[in-house]
Amino acid sequence: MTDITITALPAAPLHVFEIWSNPAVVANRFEAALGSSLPVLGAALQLSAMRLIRYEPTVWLAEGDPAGLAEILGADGSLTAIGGGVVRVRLGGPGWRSLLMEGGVFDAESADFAAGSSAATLIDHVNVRLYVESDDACLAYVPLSYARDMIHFWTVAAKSLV
Amino acid sequence: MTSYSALGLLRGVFNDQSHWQPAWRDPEPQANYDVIIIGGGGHGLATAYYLASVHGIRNVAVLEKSWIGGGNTGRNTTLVRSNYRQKPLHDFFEFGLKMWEHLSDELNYNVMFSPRGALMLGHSDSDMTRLAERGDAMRVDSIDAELLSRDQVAKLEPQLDMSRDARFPIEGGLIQRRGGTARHDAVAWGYARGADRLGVDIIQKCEVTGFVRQGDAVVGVETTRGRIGAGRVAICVAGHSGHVAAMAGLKLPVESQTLQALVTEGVKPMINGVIMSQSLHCYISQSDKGGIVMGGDPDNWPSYAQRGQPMVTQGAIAQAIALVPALSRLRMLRTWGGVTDMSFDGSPIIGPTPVPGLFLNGGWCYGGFKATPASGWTYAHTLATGTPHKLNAPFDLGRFARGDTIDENGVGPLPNHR
Amino acid sequence: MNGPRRGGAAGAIRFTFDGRALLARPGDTLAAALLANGIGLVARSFKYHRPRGIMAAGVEEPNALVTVGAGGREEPNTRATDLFVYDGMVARSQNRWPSLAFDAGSVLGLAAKALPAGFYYKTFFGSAKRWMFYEWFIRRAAGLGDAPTAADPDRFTQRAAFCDVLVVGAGPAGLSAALAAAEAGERVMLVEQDRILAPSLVRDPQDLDPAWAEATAARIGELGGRILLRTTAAGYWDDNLITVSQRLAEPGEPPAGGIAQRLWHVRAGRVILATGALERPLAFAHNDRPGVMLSQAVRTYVRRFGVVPGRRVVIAANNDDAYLTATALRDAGAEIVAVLDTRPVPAGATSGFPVHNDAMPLATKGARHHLREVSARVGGKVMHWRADLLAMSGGFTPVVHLHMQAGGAALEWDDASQSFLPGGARQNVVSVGSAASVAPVGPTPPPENPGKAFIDFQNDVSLGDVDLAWAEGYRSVEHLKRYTTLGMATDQGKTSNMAALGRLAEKQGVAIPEAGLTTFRPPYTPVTMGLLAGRTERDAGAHLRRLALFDVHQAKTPIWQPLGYWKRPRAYPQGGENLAEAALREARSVRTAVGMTDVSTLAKFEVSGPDAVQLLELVCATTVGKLAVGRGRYTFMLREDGLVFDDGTVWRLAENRYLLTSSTGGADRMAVHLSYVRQFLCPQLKVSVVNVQEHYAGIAVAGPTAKAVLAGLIGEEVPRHMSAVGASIAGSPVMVLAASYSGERAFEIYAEASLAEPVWNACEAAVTAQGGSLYGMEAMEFLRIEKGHLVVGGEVDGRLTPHDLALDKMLNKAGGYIGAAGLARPGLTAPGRKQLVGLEAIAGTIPEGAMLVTALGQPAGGHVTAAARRVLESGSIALGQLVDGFARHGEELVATSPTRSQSAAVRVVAPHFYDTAGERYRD
Amino acid sequence: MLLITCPHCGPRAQTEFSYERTVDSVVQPGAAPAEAMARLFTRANPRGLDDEIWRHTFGCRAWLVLTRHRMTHAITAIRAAGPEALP
Repeated sequence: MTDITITALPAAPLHVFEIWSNPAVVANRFEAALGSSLPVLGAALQLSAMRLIRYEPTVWLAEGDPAGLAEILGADGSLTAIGGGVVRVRLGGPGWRSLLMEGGVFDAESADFAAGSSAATLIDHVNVRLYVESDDACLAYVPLSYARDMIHFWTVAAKSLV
Repeated sequence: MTSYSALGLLRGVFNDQSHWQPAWRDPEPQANYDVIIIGGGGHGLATAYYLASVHGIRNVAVLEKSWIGGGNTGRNTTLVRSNYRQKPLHDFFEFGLKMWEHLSDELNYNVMFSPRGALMLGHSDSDMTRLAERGDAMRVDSIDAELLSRDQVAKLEPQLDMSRDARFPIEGGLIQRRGGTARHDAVAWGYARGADRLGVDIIQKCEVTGFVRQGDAVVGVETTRGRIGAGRVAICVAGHSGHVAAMAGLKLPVESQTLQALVTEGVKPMINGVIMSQSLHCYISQSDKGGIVMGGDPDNWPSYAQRGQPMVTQGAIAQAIALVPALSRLRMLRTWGGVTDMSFDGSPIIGPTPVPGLFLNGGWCYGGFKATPASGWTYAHTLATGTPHKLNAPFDLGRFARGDTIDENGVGPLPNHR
Repeated sequence: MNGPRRGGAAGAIRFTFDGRALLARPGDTLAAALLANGIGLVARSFKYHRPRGIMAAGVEEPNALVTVGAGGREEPNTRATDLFVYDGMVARSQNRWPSLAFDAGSVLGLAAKALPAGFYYKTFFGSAKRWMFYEWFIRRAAGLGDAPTAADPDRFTQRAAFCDVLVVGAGPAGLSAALAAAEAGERVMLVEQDRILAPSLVRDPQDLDPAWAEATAARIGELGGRILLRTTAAGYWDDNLITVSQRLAEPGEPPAGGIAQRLWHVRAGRVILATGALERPLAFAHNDRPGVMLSQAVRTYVRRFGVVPGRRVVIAANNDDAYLTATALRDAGAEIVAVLDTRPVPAGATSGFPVHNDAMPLATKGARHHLREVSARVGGKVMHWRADLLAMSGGFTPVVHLHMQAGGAALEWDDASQSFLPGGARQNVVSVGSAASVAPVGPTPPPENPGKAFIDFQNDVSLGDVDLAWAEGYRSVEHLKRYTTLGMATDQGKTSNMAALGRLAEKQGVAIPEAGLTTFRPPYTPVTMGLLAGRTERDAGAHLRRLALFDVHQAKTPIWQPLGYWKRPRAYPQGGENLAEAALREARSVRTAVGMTDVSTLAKFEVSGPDAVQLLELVCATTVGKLAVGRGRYTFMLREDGLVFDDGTVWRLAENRYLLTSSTGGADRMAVHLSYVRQFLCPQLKVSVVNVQEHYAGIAVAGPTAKAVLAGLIGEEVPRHMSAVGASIAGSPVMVLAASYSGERAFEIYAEASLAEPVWNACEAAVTAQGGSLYGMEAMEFLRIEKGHLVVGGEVDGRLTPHDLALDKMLNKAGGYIGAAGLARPGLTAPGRKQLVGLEAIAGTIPEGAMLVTALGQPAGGHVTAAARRVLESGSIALGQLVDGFARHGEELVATSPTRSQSAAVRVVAPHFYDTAGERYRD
Repeated sequence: MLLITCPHCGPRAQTEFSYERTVDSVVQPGAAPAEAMARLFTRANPRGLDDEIWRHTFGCRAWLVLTRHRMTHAITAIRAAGPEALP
């Protein structure tokens, strides 16, 4: 029985920014400022003080210090804080893929869902965003109001994984 | 046509029950009828029956594309009640409920209408106030409705989870004691037999493929069994309303969506009446054969396929078990789907269409079965006289553009927002 | 049945059947163990309560249903053939009173001639009340087992799985297909409903060495394939999604890990159906007597379980397979007294058994509920044999259920085997093995006494009933099924549909394929309801949504109030107060000093960008563009049909950044609406709409001294009414919006939810210092009703226009907002519409939800949407909807609630009772 | 339960998506009342192919237009709606 540790991480700055005009030009500005291009949908970019994760066509999640993002966006997009409404839960241990199949509909066991990948899906009726840290850990961004119930759900499910 | 009775059954002991006649003939379509009813479900057959029995119009044909009672009549969860909040609706359904109470004798066919009570549960003070408001609206129009306390509900349905720490604790309920269930197939067969005895032609395996026009007016239909002329043509095909109306160039305020239902293996009596809820969307009753019949949310996407997706029924079962925990160890025996004609205010449409000679009865969403007698009676009146009866006058096709919608749930035109 | 039927050790597994202590061997099904212990009578049929034994060895068993387990784990209607005995198992027979051997219900069998199919449609007339009298008895005779009454102690889980190939059935065909796919590198999942691999090889070891099955399964496992035993592919849905139910414990057995079953939602690239075939019974008089069994089932009991169900055996069949059963029985010491082969000579000639050709059973006789004699028509004459076992085989039916459930699938008629074979399919599915083709059969002569020849054993439907249905006009296959209830029992026609179809085709004068088929519906075999609910918690599939400050409130043990999936504090009773007392105290403290409440659940959206106003003036029906930075205003939203569906406030936080709030109840609907307008209708706009409902916790501070409280908290300039400032409290940045719902001077403080607790504590300290207190939703209702503020779901019920709610003066004159077109409809401005009014009680207390009538006995002209008492003075007031209400101020009506036997005389007034001029907002 | 190939996320289970309305029901802001009400209150509702507006609600939250057959449920075309997006 693979052992899984489920831990809620302390709150951290979380913002979303959206590009609504001149996407290509803004992308170049980001590449110039960050040293590499904005992550495509289903991927992420790890920087020193921040991580950018892509879940939506025109919106990126920025985890960590968002300094400089607003300037790069300029008048082509905007930055909004959302961290208060999200609890980050780390699913630690190689069994996290099997755990995410419980009450789920997304293929977390697929080889395509490798380290650095991101995906949003439905688990036990709750909209959860996932980010694969490594083969031994996956982060789940859970809405605050559902966090306690989801942690309970995963804790119970972890006891009888298959 | 031998009449049905216990004596008839006794006589059958001695002749191997060989004296019974066919319940309805299987006639070839004639060239012309006074009225053609498209759709051999409960509503279509009831309309034919009342045209013949109330209005003496017997030169009528009911055209059914496959077998009578095979559409929503054979797929619903058989609930009968009139506990609606909006006056035009509860007046209409109450008129129908009074007909249910004598339908078996009227048709000489036991439709097994069983007023075991239709109970709506409340799970909070605001639920109880909302139920009281519904009950008061009914009582002011002299329709029976009673508020029940927690203890009364627990006594009425001992299998309910009355625990205080339930996810949706039961605070009480509103019961319509005259509501209940009926045997759906028997309603179609009873009306078919009744109409056939009065000379109505019930023609199965006959699908309408187009309308015959004279100028603007509809004067007949093209079918898979040839052209048939008619003075008036009455669409009565529920889920297929949009499809059939399109043949006459009509676009309707209706979208066909899937509604699933299921039945468990039969067990001894455990649920007495009909259980519904103000907050949860499941509805539960136990058939006379012992199977628990239930349904819940619709599938909320357009389909004519009479099949849905499994997660929706699983959601309804989760709600049902939260109310009646003893359901957990029963087994689902069969699940199926129907095509619900979701109208854009949740109320039916019974009346003339802009096309002369063409009438429409549809838009029943998921509440058509209980309306069968009232729908047939008022549609027959409309077809016989050319103008709606006061009971179905509010449910005219023009109400949407005019702004006189009758919206029981108050959520507006999009059916899946309901 | 006389004497045990199995030699050797009795087995070590203890179980009871109807209280009798018995023993079973490991791997026994209950059916095998009962037969081994010489028990033939195991059940009573549904309608006539006829005595029934074990007929089959698998899931198609129609008769041997038992209730197994105890307490909340009790499972009624469990097939004894699909239940593996475990130590301490408690099994009971069903549907009989007082006992299995002496069942009062069997009197119905005696009256069978008067109770043909559909008899209940022809009698029980009179009033609905009289039908309910008869129905009381019918419901008690009907139904089979009893549902448990105790709560289910176990849990069920659900899980997804993805594979390239799903193989259903681990018989020889299934195992080979799974192996081939695994070796080709495909992700394979193989499911088998039995407890062992390849049960057919155990029955017929001559086909292939059973050890091959174990080796093949091991190899598949090595290649990463997943094999699940005791697992049924129950439902086939769109795009190759198959619902698979896995038993982790037998029915009624306490599960090791607390999980009784697991439901898999399997998405398969392609599906291989190796589901085998089911054997058909033969139809002859009294073919339902215990001791009459299916031929392959008998062979299974002999070869797999070592049970010899009979000592003197008659075999009756129309195919060669039955001779294998004769051989197995003879090898096990039974005597084959006759083989009745419906086929002419030379069928069976070289078998070495006493074969009678052109032979068909006529009837059976029995003693003490068990087979004693078989009679048959052989050629022209009738012959009789004493026998205690009749093994019958009417041919085989490929299991095409899942193939047909897949939708858009075809069946092809195979004349040789007189069966339907799976044809083309719309989905990526193929059938292999005996699910795809079965052995040819000879003729199956019709019974000479159809009235007593059963085809649906559980629902007691005979071929005579099929003839009656035909005579009465129920001639489509669906009418036949529903009129006779054929195929509607727990086995869903697995052993009866083909016999009925054959008879119907004969009546219609067509070949069987033209007679039509009924619809194949999920599940293949019945699935436990708790499993489908995924019952981990008793939560009805609806998680509780908790406030950011849930624990802070919980510590004060408030009365909680549900709204949607949220729970919010309704009141904070002190010292034995009831709800009303607490709420009045709380409301009075807001009116006289200051109060504080949690408003976190309000829907909140941050709308930013140069086109923010353009978007907001589409969604909101009021102007937004005129707002200066730092200013806010009330607004409301229309559906496209012009009716009001929500309301809230809009604040300009910065040059191009606005905060839009709307109702808690409508939050999810508003999120979809905003996204639809921004993303779908106006993709070109330069604007972001971000849902920040849960990002901010909201604290409202309201009351005459609220301004002083705020000044103490944020130090600098306190915002005037409908203004907003940024500030900080307890070291956390906050937004302070001066908005009032209660009618008092009030402020809504929004802090990031994760930093909210210290902010709440600071506010609470400041409020109590001013002699104020917390207040909940109930007090808020008193305050807002007195002020005349609307509630979505109350006054705003989705049926009224802005004019009906007296909001039309705030409509954006420029138009262009969503709903403007809908408002143009004539009916929305016609007389006779319901309009918002206030109501003052002249006498009595106004019941919320009551109907407004001019006098008792008159129709309702409207209703009370919200009722409460005045806060500081006495008196009962309410808001309501009344036909042409604006023109009827001063009129006296009755607010009547017949369901609560309450009523009050009321006067129609303006819907504002407190500070109508709005002075209390101004400093 | 359909497998819907989201243009952004690839094949995903139908429960992640929600159906909103049909393309023929869309009322453009500023449309004349008569035309707006005709689109809002009447549907083709064919027993065959129709263009439907869905949303990948629990996935990438994007709006999609599907051409789907109402008897077979087969999706014959799917395209992303909404603002211009980077890959």
